[in-house]
Amino acid sequence: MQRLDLIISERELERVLPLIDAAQAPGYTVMRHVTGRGPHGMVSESMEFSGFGANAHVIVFCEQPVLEALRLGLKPILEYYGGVGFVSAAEPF
Amino acid sequence: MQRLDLIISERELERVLPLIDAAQAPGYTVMRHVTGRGPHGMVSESMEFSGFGANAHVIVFCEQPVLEALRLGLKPILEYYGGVGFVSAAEPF
Amino acid sequence: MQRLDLIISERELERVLPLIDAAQAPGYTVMRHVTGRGPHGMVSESMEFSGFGANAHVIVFCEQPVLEALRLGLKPILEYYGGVGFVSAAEPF
Amino acid sequence: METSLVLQNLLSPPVLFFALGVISVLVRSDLEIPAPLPKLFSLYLLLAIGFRGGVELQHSGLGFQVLSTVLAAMLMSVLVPLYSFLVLRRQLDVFNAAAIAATYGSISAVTFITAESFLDVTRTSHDGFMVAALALMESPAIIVGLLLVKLAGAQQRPEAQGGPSIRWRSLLHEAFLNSSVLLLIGSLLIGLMVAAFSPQGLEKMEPFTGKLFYGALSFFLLDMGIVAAQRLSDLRRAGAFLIGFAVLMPLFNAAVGLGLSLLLGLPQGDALLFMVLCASASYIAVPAAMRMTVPEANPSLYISTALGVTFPFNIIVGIPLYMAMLQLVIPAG
Amino acid sequence: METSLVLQNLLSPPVLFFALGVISVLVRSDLEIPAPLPKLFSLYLLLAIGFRGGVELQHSGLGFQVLSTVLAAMLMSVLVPLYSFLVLRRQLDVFNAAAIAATYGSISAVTFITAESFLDVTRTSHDGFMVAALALMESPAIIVGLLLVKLAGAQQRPEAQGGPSIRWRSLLHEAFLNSSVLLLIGSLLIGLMVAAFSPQGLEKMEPFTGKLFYGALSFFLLDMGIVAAQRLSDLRRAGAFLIGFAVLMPLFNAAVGLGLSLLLGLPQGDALLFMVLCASASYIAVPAAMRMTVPEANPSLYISTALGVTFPFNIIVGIPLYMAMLQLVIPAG
Amino acid sequence: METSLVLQNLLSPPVLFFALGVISVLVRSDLEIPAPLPKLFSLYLLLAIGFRGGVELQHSGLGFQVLSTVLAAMLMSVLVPLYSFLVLRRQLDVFNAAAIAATYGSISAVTFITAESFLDVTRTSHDGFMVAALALMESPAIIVGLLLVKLAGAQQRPEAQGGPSIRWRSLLHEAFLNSSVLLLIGSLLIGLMVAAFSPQGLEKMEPFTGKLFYGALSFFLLDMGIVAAQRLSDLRRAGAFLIGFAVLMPLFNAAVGLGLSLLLGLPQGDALLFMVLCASASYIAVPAAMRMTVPEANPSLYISTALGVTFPFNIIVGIPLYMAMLQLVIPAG
Ligand SMILES: Nc1ncnc2c1ncn2[C@@H]1O[C@H](COP(=O)(O)O)[C@@H](O)[C@H]1O
Ligand SMILES: Nc1ncnc2c1ncn2[C@@H]1O[C@H](COP(=O)(O)O)[C@@H](O)[C@H]1O
Ligand SMILES: Nc1ncnc2c1ncn2[C@@H]1O[C@H](COP(=O)(O)O)[C@@H](O)[C@H]1O
Ligand code: NA
Ligand code: NA
Ligand code: NA
Repeated sequence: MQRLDLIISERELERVLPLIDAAQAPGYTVMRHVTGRGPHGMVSESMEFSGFGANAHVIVFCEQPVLEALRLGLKPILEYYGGVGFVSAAEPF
Repeated sequence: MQRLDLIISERELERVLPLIDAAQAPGYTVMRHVTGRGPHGMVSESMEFSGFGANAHVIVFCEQPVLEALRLGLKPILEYYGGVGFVSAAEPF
Repeated sequence: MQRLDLIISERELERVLPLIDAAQAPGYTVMRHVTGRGPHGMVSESMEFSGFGANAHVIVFCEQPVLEALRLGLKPILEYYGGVGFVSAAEPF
Repeated sequence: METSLVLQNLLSPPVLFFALGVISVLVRSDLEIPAPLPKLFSLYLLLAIGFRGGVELQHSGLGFQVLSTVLAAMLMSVLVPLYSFLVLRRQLDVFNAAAIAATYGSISAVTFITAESFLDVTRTSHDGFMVAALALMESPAIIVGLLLVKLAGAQQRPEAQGGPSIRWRSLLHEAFLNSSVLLLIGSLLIGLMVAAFSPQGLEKMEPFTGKLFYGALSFFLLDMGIVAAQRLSDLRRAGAFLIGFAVLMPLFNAAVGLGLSLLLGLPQGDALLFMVLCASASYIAVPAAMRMTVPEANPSLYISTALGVTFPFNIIVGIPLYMAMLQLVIPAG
Repeated sequence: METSLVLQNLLSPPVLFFALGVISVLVRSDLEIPAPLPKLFSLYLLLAIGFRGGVELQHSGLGFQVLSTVLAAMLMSVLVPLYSFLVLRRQLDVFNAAAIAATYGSISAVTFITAESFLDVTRTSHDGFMVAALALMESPAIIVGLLLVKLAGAQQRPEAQGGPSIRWRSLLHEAFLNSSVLLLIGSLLIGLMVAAFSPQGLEKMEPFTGKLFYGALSFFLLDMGIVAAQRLSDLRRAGAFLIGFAVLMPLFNAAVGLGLSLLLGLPQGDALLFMVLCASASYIAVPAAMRMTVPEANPSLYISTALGVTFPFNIIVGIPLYMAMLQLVIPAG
Repeated sequence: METSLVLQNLLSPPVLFFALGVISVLVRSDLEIPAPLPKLFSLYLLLAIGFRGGVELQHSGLGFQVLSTVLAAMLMSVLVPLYSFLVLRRQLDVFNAAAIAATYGSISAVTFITAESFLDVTRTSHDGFMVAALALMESPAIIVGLLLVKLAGAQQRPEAQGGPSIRWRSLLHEAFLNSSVLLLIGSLLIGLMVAAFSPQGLEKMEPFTGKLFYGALSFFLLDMGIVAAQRLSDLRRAGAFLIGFAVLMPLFNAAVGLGLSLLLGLPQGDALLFMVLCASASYIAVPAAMRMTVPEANPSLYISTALGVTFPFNIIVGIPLYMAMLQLVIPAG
């Protein structure tokens, strides 16, 4: 089984979550109000009152085929809007 | 060393944390106000003003024997109330 | 590639983040308002209105050499102020 | 007469902000009131309504009418789940039927508060002890809900099946000491004591619990509109039977409430509040308790009916409708 | 005259709390107003300013001056991005130039509110329809910003390049239904309706939307001070050209606004608000829209100029300066 | 006399809501005020108390009594940690003794505010400059706490031991520029300036900083009750010595404060505030500073004594007790 960690802007959540559903992931978990720094610069909580939003951390535990489907759907979004994804191995508890 | 990620309803936290203590885990970390979708449907932040609560993400870094003890204690709760758990390998920093 | 999970007090964030920058990590993600229990006792959200603060969960995805640099910089802080770090393997998505 | 009541209600700030919240979801705007801000308003409203109710209760005292009204309200919170269960069992399994039944036996504090504001705006007087009735209707409904599961669902739910068995202690705890009951009753007692012994304290609370109240309610209803509208998509899955139930059962309960109000000899304002208590359904304390004690039930069913249908129905149509009914049978105070 | 205006502005609570926020960042204090509390205040301010504007609009009615002023404001929100773009292109690429241009075509609600408070404190009357102008200046600027990218940046941005192509529907949606436009216009319409039909409702909203307003603005400006000061370090990277732009362009826009105010025959108070609308730059709705539709642009450039330079400039220097200019040409109301 | 004071205090909304918070923890209710809502109230209270203090200070001016009282307060914040340290060393190591000592040298703003509200309700006048004393007692206690560690704990704490050495700059920074000191002093100066130069601004702040204050304090104390009660379980580990210290030391400090008040010739209201400043212990600024500069100390010891024992003791018993003592020696103003 695989674990996918996505860190994207909160603004893109409403595009990303339907894609996760479409890839038939068994579920996902979202943490909002996340901040950080990445290749596209700093994201701080202080701009959250604006519509600009902070980051969201999305975790998906899924099998390899779903991961491939996710990659297909999400890559263009990460490339266009920024955001990163990392994969590690995991097992059901 | 092992890393356990639990995602459960905030409402069950007060049952789950004592079990983690009882399994003699060296520690745990809790993130609340987490949302997501799983086999039991959608959990959104918008119901958080109700007593219904959002999800909580609990992370436990521990050795294998503790993990076994955790599995014993937590499985019935996950099965009864819903919630998921995943295990991956980790090392102390 | 490696994944580092740090859990420290929010108060130490302003010391830790510059060290992550200094170790030339490609980025980091911060989740605040995190609670938990560790070797130094319990940290609960209820003291957050004080300057005492809750915990922060910092995630860094980086290559091994950066991890070594991070270890050098962060170990003294974790030892002096408390806080824990764990490493696991990860791949870019 | 009725049209003017409907209009007066429709054009009040709380209802209009509720509509704005609904619209923002329908047009897919990104308007949101992030957690835990809604919790701030819901805690504030419970605290203020409790406090104000306590103050008024201290002024009116604990007479026969107070006691009989409160008892009648508690009776309704036992009866409503029983007959609702019978209706719901025609289409649903024991667990879902019991959970929804409990939901309708209990109350919605925000519906009550909106009705109070409606009375204030139409300058109809009402009594503080109705808040006590509000506070005492949550617990019985929760207990009846679980008794229904215990009795009717015994064979479907072998205790040995693995799940941690529900102990009565934790159920009673959930029924009587959940945060909304505690805050409501606590604030009511505080209001009572402060009104009796600390007139200056009372006066200094007024801007917070009194003046601010209506605006805060309006703001909160903006969020309720968003939340209710987000539930609409669940309704498709719930189906026509449940949607019908969520409109007709409140009407029926309001009618029973009207009958009881006449028996109790309640004045117009109190009778409206009594009807609203009977007609409203809980989307806070009861769902939380049901999720814990009847996890077999599907939360989206009982939350969506209470919050997505019955709540808007009562806020928009119910309150002026009940008032119009009342004006036919009880003369203005 | 001018010195006293500057002092009167500098010594008002909102500006002083803004300064306190800036100072706390400069001395590296750990003062912070954690999310989502700033959102609470920003939602509240939009709701209250919209509601109050609606109430006043109901009293004044929709005459020729209202319509012509609102139209002129919308015209400015189209023109300002166009000439700003020409200036910015001398140093910046198409994407950044278009995003910053759109930012300056739009408005800052908090600057507007601070100007209103300034007028209230100096007892200068002003009209509710200016809030309508405020609400209607965001959308055109967003659309012009993206048109500039489409036209001037066509070759640099092959649609086929991989990114999900921006559809017009989603752009118009973002322009007209983003949360701040929706909340502002929604509250304005609610204020209008309540003022027309529910005088008691209006009265009961007053403590929330009226009395509390000034203090809440002051508290929010404490946070704005913190946020603006945190942006200062970005400015070094932005360079002298952008900093100069962020001070001179508002001055120029205010001058154009002054001219239009004279043409429109606006009284002193409304003219100040009109100038402030022209001079201010958006750091909420437009950045959010630009991030979505022009991700090639660097957000730290358009947010830092609007929030780190133009906003403080307008709050501290601009408002009294524009008022002093006005006093030379328009007699007090 | 004393019974009536105790009752008047016990039956005031802030104390009753504090009790409700404690009860909710004792009965294991799920009532909670989620972060960052308590922060909102604590920021608001500091801002409002500072602002109001500044306004009153502007009216009274900076005379000899102001200066001598503020100096005496600062003296107490140096002396209290010194003699507390001697007492605490009988049972505790240097680090814990120093951290707890610093805690008791500093103040609790909420205790001060509750005492002020008590005076308002009992219609006893008091002066704005006491807020200045409040603001200036935090920093010295923090510095003395660390000096004690440096001097008495030198051998136990070899600088070379690995930890990043504490630099004096960062300590002074923490002592003088921590968020609560900065917000308090900043708001005090703003209140002073606004009162002097902007009477309209002052009037418009009143609903926010004045009217709302008492209710917001009551709401906040509900949370303080929850937090304090959650600390009770830590106390068992702290043991009888520390619990005794947490009750007796405030009594002793209050007595010293009473003596100094007589020397300073303070009127009744100011003397009560002075006693409360001496008797209260910090659970915000000092713990934060101690955690940073004396990480060897166990936070649950110094937070639990200050928050779990001394704070409730002062709020419930202390304030009326000190007032009763005062009434014996200082005639009503
Ligand atoms: N190497 C990394 N480790 C952890 N988080 C990262 C890393 N790179 C980027 N992020 C997170 O991803 C967010 C979006 O990245 P980006 O928009 O590509 O700059 C950043 O704000 C960080 O929160
Ligand atoms: N495959 C998954 N990946 C990530 N999170 C999940 C997954 N499945 C479930 N979850 C999370 O676990 C929560 C509880 O799941 P459940 O109650 O079993 O539906 C969901 O609301 C999700 O937040
Ligand atoms: N074994 C563990 N697993 C998960 N989180 C931990 C663990 N140990 C410590 N933590 C987290 O790290 C924080 C700081 O730990 P400490 O200050 O060392 O007690 C704790 O409050 C926990 O949130
Ligand atoms: Na009911
Ligand atoms: Na503009
Ligand atoms: Na003290």
